[in-house]
Amino acid sequence: MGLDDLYQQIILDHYRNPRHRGHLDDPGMSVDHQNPLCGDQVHLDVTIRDGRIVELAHAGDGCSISQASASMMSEAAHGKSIEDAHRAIDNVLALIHGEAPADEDLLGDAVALEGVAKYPARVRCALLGWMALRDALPAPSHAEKGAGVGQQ
Amino acid sequence: MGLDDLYQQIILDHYRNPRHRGHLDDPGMSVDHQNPLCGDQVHLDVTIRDGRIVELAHAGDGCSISQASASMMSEAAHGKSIEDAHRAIDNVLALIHGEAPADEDLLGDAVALEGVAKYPARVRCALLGWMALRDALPAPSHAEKGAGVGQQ
Amino acid sequence: MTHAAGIEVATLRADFPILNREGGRRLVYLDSAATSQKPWPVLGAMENYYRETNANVHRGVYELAAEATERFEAARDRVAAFVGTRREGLVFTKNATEALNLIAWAWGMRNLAPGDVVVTTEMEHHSNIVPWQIVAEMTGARVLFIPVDGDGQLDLQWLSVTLRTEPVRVVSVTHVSNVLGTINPVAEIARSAHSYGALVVVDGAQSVPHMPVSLAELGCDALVFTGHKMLGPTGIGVLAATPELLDGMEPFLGGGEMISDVSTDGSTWADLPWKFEAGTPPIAEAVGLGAAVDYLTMIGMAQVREHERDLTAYMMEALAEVDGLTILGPEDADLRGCPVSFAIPDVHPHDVAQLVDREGVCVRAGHHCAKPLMRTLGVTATTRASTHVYNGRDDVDALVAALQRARNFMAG
Amino acid sequence: MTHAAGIEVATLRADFPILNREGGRRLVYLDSAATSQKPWPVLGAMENYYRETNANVHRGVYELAAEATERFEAARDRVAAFVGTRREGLVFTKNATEALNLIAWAWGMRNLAPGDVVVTTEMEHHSNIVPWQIVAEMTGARVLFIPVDGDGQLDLQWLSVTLRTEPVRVVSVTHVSNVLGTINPVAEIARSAHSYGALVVVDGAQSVPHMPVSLAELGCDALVFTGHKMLGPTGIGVLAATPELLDGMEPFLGGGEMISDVSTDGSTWADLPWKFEAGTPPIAEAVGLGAAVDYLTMIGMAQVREHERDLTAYMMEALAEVDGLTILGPEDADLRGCPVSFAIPDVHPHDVAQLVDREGVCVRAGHHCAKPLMRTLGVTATTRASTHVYNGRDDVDALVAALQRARNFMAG
Ligand SMILES: Cc1ncc(COP(=O)(O)O)c(C=O)c1O
Ligand SMILES: Cc1ncc(COP(=O)(O)O)c(C=O)c1O
Repeated sequence: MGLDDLYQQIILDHYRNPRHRGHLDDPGMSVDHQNPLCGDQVHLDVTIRDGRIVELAHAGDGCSISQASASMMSEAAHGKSIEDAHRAIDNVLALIHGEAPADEDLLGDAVALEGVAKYPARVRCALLGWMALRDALPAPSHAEKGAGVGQQ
Repeated sequence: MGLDDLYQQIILDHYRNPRHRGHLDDPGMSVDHQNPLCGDQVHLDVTIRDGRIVELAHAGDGCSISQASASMMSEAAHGKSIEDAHRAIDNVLALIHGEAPADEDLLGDAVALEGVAKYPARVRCALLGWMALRDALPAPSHAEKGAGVGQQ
Repeated sequence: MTHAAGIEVATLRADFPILNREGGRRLVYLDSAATSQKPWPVLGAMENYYRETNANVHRGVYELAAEATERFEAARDRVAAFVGTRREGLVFTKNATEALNLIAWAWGMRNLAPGDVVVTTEMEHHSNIVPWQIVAEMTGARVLFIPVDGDGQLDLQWLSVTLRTEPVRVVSVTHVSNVLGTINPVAEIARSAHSYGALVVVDGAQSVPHMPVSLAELGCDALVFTGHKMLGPTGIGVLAATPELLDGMEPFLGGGEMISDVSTDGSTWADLPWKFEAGTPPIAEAVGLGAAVDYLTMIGMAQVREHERDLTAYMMEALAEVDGLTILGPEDADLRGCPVSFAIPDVHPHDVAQLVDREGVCVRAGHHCAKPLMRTLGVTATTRASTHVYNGRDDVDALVAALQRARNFMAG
Repeated sequence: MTHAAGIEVATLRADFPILNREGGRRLVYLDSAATSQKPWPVLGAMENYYRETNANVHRGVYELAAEATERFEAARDRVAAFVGTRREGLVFTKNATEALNLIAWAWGMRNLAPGDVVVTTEMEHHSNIVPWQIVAEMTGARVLFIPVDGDGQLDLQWLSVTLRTEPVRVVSVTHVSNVLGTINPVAEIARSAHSYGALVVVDGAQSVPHMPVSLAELGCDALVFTGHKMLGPTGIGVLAATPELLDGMEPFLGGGEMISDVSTDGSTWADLPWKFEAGTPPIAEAVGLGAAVDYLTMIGMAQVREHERDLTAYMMEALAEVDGLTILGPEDADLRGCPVSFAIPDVHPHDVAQLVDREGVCVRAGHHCAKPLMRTLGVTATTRASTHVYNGRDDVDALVAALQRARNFMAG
């Protein structure tokens, strides 16, 4: 099939059975992201308490890759500290651009996004949910960011 | 040499010894023509009496072809009726575009302009003086023009 | 190669190097509405130009420059004849988009007043919307959109009311929709718009490559199109316009070639069409476009239209076999150009395009630079298949088979 | 092919098909300031693009479209690196002229107020004069010209007085004069203009093809150049600019590719550099320009400059042998680019160009799109010889011999 690395079973599974899909009643933060090239959309609600993502939900419209990726992002981010969430985002970015291996502890099912690297036209689809998350989070503090880099 | 049809002796002669060169003291009509592509200029003074070109003079600045052509035009036009002058202009136009043979009675030395047809970049140079003449003359009357065509 | 009895696809296909690439699968290229492929006579004409007569045009005395100028201007004459006009009315631009901007900026900036109305349509390509929006913003004019109904047709009733009640200065409309395929009644629109004194601009980007089109017969003031969609190269487009319109317009881009005289006090302009061509023109590209026009003329534009109409009818029938698939736009192939947009339930267009690509089938997925239309249709994207002379029924069959498999794959 | 010890002209020349045409005389091409010839790697890259990966860029999901996009954007990166900038600051246009118009229209129409001053120079190409005149006419701004002195140098004293006493908003100046050959001190001009808050635009059409040029080192806000003069194809030019300038500017041409969203209420723009690229870009031409930049980089721009400086010095010496011939512009080859304009008493430039052409020597005669400079110099035309990497001393020798014969022929 040749496309198996893109349409892996785990991606199709997240597409067909999205996790954390829906809206939060009273989210701490909401963001909307769009891919101007294709019109894919993700709406993301996030609630943070004590520096940790305690609840999140995504909705939107788009291709299997963008919607599955948002689902995998939600699963990975749920319960994470802000710093770890930023680390996960950085790892996905590097992974999708073929610049670093996946950190399974951070990404969970999202390690499957590795296959996107070979399909430049789909990179933006795959990143849509993750970029929405980055926008929804407070920036990592400088000290923490430094520490994070040191740890890798 | 290959260029001999362009730089014929008669053309070089008109270039080196231009006829009717100068200005009229009290011209009936003066026109200035320029070739925007190359900057060649012709100034033409014409005096018409009883439907006939009784005096004319040209001045200007340009290449051998434009200046020789203005000289040959002046020689050919001098003494001609307005209608014959228009006929000469039409004949030169056709000649230079390779569409008709030269009428030696009308054109005199200007039959040598035939060689320009092969050098499209020089067509405008060669026509400069003739276009100035056309501008300086009253338009041929309709009846006369019809007759002129009929005569050819 | 005879085409008396219609187009022989196999013979034509042999002329297109990309459709005969060595190794790998056959390319089933169904994205000609985005850009067409190029036959070797077009590639050869450009290559030959660069190898034999390359020089800058219009100002050179030497033979090479005279030859280059002649090839460039001869190409202009052939393209002009192709759309029923003459040299004076044929301006080369870099693409259709620049041609539309030329009118919007050069005419619009000097003729639109606050409150004036520019009418375009909900089915336009962004290239026929955004230039008007930009110029409207600067002049205080307004842009209004002819609505599109459920059958993918323009609401001409809306247009007559608007012409009667609003100060409409321009009506700029696409000849063929790049999404719905609709062929718009532009001659009729031109007649009514002209009776209210409005300027009429037709976007022929999707019509000129596929059917006989004549500026004179359409009766519009300007017709734009683009080389790369008509078997020609990238980097060249055309504004074909009446000499009256062009004569009355100040130039747009200023620079070399378009002047008669330049002094520190001001400048005067060259004759038509050069007044609108600033700087070194796309010379090799014009030569290529001239060759493309020759190639299409050799086939015959009536034959091209006939062939593509038949193929579109065949495609629409074949697509209807795919479970649940719906086609957007007019149902009758007689009323449409080549673009065929469709939707498959529960399979996003991106996934459709990606999945059929693995079988060597190229179709486009997305908003097709027509976001206002997408909003009207209530979708974010469609899948679009579009043909040209090199496509045959085998391409359609390959598409339909691949679509079936894609559908099954995503259904799991 | 090694170039460690300078350029091996014979080796390079073999790369240029037009210089190796079969039959007939050798082509002595000395008109590269008008347009350059193209080496086969450039022609081959474009041909290969059309034969292997032609598709429209940026929006296609299928592999072919992804490949086309990758080749197009990779070309952009290489061209950006070539002039010391990055992708965000590198906008493809159709030629240098469009790039200058882009700044004049998009920046000028929104930033120039009545009475404001645009400074350019008496030695500019029309492409750096007319756009400013057009926009000045519409905005009420004025265009002033830095005078050129008898040595072909800009009067910088005039510039400092003008900057001090007039509301100068833009200084737009050529890097190398296409007539006089003068290399202008643009870094110095940029510094003083910036200290008065003026925008600085550099026309690099005659410098970028011939010497190392870096946007950052010049310190200007924008640098324009054109593909066809730097061994690349026609149909493509470049605006290289600081992201700050581009970020602060509204778009110029509107249409496909340059938008983020379009609705009937208005539109938002794409990221840099795409915000300034409307419609299908010159894709094959960008690929060709990328190959041209690779070719020049392989030789090394310092070597190119070195070679052409030497050749210009040789040419100036050799021309001085022709009876009565006078050379315009700076006497020292260190202070000049490639264009060498000259006059021969009693032989008009048109006749010079025509007569040397019969010996296969191509030089340009005319106003070189610099009529204001012609007025300053008190001539209507000059003859100009200009070189590129493929020229050697044999070309200069052929020119000088042909000039001698032309002179004798006209003297009779
Ligand atoms: C100094 C200068 N600027 C601008 C241009 C215009 O370049 P283009 O005609 O490719 O736009 C030229 C070339 O003709 C030039 O020599
Ligand atoms: C209807 C229509 N108009 C205009 C354009 C713009 O053409 P170009 O991108 O060549 O300027 C297109 C193609 O994309 C089109 O389909």
